[in-house]
Amino acid sequence: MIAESMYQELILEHYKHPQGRGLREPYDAEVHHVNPTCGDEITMRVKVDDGKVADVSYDGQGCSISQAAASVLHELAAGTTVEESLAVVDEFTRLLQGRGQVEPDEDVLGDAVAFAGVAKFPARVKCALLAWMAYKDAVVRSTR
Amino acid sequence: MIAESMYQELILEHYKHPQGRGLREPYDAEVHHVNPTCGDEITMRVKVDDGKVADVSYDGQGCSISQAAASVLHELAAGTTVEESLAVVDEFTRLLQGRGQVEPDEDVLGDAVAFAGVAKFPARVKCALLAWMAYKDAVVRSTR
Amino acid sequence: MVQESFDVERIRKDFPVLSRELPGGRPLVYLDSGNSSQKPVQVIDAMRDHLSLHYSNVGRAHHALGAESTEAYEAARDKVAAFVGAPAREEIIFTKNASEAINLVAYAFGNPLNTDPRFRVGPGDEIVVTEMEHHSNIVPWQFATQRTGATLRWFGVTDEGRLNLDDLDELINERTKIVAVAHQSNVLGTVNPIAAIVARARQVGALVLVDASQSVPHKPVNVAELGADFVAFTGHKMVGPSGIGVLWGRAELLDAMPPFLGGGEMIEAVWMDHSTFAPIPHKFEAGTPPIVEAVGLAAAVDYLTEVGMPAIQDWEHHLTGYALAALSEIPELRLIGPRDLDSRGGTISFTLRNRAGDPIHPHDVGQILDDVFGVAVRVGHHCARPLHLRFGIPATTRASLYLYNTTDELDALVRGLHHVQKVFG
Amino acid sequence: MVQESFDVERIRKDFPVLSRELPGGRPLVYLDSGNSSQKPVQVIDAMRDHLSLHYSNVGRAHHALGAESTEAYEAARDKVAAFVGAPAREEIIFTKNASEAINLVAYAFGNPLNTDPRFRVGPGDEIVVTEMEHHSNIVPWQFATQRTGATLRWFGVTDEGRLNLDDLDELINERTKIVAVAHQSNVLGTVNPIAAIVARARQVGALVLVDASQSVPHKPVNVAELGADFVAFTGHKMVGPSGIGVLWGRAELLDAMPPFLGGGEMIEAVWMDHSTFAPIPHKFEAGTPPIVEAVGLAAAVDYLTEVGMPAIQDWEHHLTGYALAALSEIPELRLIGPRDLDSRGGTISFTLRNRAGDPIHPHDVGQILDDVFGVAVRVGHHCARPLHLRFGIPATTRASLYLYNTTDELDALVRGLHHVQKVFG
Ligand SMILES: Cc1ncc(COP(=O)(O)O)c(C=O)c1O
Ligand SMILES: Cc1ncc(COP(=O)(O)O)c(C=O)c1O
Repeated sequence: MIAESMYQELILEHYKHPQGRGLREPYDAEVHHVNPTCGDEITMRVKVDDGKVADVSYDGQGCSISQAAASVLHELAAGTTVEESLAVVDEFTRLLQGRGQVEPDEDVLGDAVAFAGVAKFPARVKCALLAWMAYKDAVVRSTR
Repeated sequence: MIAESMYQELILEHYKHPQGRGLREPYDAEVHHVNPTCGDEITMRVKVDDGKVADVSYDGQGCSISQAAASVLHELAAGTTVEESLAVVDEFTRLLQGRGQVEPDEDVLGDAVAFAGVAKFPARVKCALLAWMAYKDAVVRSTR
Repeated sequence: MVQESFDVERIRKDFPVLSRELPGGRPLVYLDSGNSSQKPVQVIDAMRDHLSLHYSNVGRAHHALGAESTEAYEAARDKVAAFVGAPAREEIIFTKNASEAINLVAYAFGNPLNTDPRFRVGPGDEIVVTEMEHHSNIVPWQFATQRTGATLRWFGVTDEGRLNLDDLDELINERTKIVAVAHQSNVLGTVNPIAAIVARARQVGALVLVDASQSVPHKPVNVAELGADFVAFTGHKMVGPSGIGVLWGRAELLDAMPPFLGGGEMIEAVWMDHSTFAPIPHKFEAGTPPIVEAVGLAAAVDYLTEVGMPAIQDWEHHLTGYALAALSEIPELRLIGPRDLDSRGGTISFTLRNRAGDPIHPHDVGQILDDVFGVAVRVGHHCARPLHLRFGIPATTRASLYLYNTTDELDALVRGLHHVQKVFG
Repeated sequence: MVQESFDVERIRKDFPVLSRELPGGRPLVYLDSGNSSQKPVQVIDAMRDHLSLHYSNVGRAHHALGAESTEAYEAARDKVAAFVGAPAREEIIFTKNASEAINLVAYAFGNPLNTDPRFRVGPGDEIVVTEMEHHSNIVPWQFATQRTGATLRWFGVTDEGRLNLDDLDELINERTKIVAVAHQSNVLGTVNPIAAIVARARQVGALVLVDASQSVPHKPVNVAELGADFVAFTGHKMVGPSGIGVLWGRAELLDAMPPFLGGGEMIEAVWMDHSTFAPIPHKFEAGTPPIVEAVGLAAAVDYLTEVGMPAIQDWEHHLTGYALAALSEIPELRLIGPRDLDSRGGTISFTLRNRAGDPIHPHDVGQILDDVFGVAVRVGHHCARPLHLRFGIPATTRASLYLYNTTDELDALVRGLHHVQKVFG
């Protein structure tokens, strides 16, 4: 059943042991995003140095999908270039908005591929995207 | 096929040879009714003497159903009492508005029973009722 | 006891989806009927039969198929009228759903085309709703007040999930134009005291609209006895198809109201510069109506009548009692809504924590129930966000029952919740 | 010639009703598709299958059935978007019929909730329609002008049944807010020159709504190429079910418009005293949408695409030419609409006299055709009363063709008309 499930082990793992959680200094930009339909919230900070993502720190509340998505984002983005990380965000967005019809590019997505099952549940797509949209927003502000 | 048909011989007969058609004097009340959805029109005059319908005269234009209905009405109403004729009008209305589900009282309706098939076609019900409603209206005015 | 003679297994056979296996070999445990109900084969076949052999447009057609289709469509009106005890068949208006039915009434208020004082609204006038309404019975009234400058007011909800009627006489007053209230809450299960509200509204000359979307499917509802002016409900929650809703209204009021949607079939005569309108119900049914949906709804009404609405109510009462007892054994479960069975239907909403006392998000509850057990519940705010704000929670998990549910399914729900607590332990 | 490769007999087998015998052993000759079309088994089965095994509410549900139903519903949007060449899927709004689609746009004008200048309307402003519109594209605009004090103006129709564009530059002017015009007349068959109207509207900054109810079912229509701002059409005329219509609109305009119906699913967040709204398309889809109807419409679009819209157009062109030629042999028949095949579809309206020259009422024509020959035509004003007034006639008889019709059926029509002349001779 777990194969059919939206809850890949990896998602639960990230939910229970979130990576990089907590708001840290220094940061270039901080944003606060809310999903009004379900009350999920996230505060996200980004520190960019020389085109590289020096830190992604966050705090928030919500379902396991939204929390795990933030943790996976931290893992994938921190340490890469801004450009690389935005490519991952784009591919993640494409996957999630594809209503289960999009073949994900595993090379680009890495662990984030585990969210493929979420794409079939429109009501959950926003949960998965919350942190990622906040990140994109924060990056844009920090490089402005 | 004619058995299935709305066009009982009798209806066609009345349409081709309308009884009592033409506006006559004297009269107590004259009314003009229009069916705006299909343009059928009728002018109807009623003469009442001592509770008896002395004359029903009419002129108009429209489909065979509306014309035949006026002719049948003339036959049934002229010469009876106002009360009797209104009972026939009521029964005719009940039949026509019954959407084909009403068992007509042949004793009351006489020839007007031929219109039973019309009741299944809501768009035609108004055609059949036009003259009869005009008659009712005229009688009410003439006895006022 | 009535429920012992209720042959739920026979009923389940009528609903094809209930025999379905979900991917991964999960059985389906459908506890989301408050969202939308499943359909019996009687409804599905009636629609298929109509589409296959009797379909054509209605009213305007003068041919054999037109007569058959019109007869079926208007017979559906008769059946619905009889089902809810409408004094006259013309008082049944077919809409696309309950939301349209409520909007139809709301748009009459402050409509520049309106000529009746009861629908004349402006600053100083008030419209009253409640904090437990579905968005479909809030937003149309927000629009109406925004259009007209009137004030929106509302009844609060007690901690137990009942309407707080303490302010009844103040909230419904001489300035009140209409009170719009749910017959049964789609979150709490609470059945509201319509009679008390109607009585007060009558004193001050306010109209009353009852949103019966969650009551008509589940128990005998008689609009005449209810005493309101308008009653709205929806086909898809009462084993009927999507695409059709119902507005019942007093003929005299419907006659007095301005038309809403303009178009074919709602007119008497049209000139380029003005029009006159058909009598009710057609005045409010612009364009081609939901024909095959009405046929499906008629079959649904026949089905429910055949099983018997009192029997359905009893069975759901039985199930609800069973569910409330079973759920009360989970100490980390907090019921949102009345614990007792009085004036309460089979809609059961709750929040859940794990054994350690950390909240588990309803999204996660619902998804694990579905993923692992095939238990379909609804999670979120159930289109009643203000009610959730009132209880200080963003979302709940909701199990909503119907005639085809069983105590075994409720056991599955409870097992599932224990598992959820383990996964997120 | 394309029509020779068009296998109409194979197509007819897909439509169960076409093999039906009417009471009295009459075959069915269905020439009323302009009113509503028949449905192929592919559409009927898709709906039955969905209702039997995959149904639940959409969007809000987080379980397996919810996912399946949502996927099917949103896939229908994709299919309809592709079918009419919509630049973005969000631009497809599902309504209950074409009438609601047009009302949705009309209610944006002069709406107190509106903030966009393009929808701000008052005295001195003008709304333009045409004399050949269906009531559904007249009455909503009458309401809009009555609500706002704006002026309704209209294009006339020539004796031949074409739009009179002589006044184009005067009728569409700086005061014009919107022009609402049929792509193809449901009485005359005339196809209107949308490009010329759009070009003029662009010059003065007016919006354009095209009522494509009678074109989308019958030929390839690409909304981007059409160049209008809004396009409305309806499922039941394009081999789909009743209960669903479509509004296409430019995303930028739909975004700018105020919401119309309020309720579940069209909101972003709701508080008791105000709400925020979902992005399009959901902003305009309040309440439970026509779910199984969208599934049926998707199957209809697949069906039409499979047969091929260009092939359907060619076949109807062929049939129309045949019918016009055959009917012209009846000297007492007066065609209302273009005699030539240029810019004309398969909708053929006429009046008839007997050999003695006395008019035969269309009601009688239609009824005898049906009673004796099983030929289903529509009679009356076809929801276009002003057009009939323009021609000085209360009603016409209308034969409207579709992909499943044959020249044999047109022969039956002509035979029937001869018989009508005899009966009322
Ligand atoms: C040209 C035209 N516009 C609008 C409509 C209205 O469509 P509906 O009845 O689906 O609302 C029709 C058909 O009835 C039509 O032919
Ligand atoms: C109480 C209540 N009112 C209104 C509605 C709206 O019904 P519909 O979605 O059919 O418009 C619902 C269900 O969604 C409901 O539960």
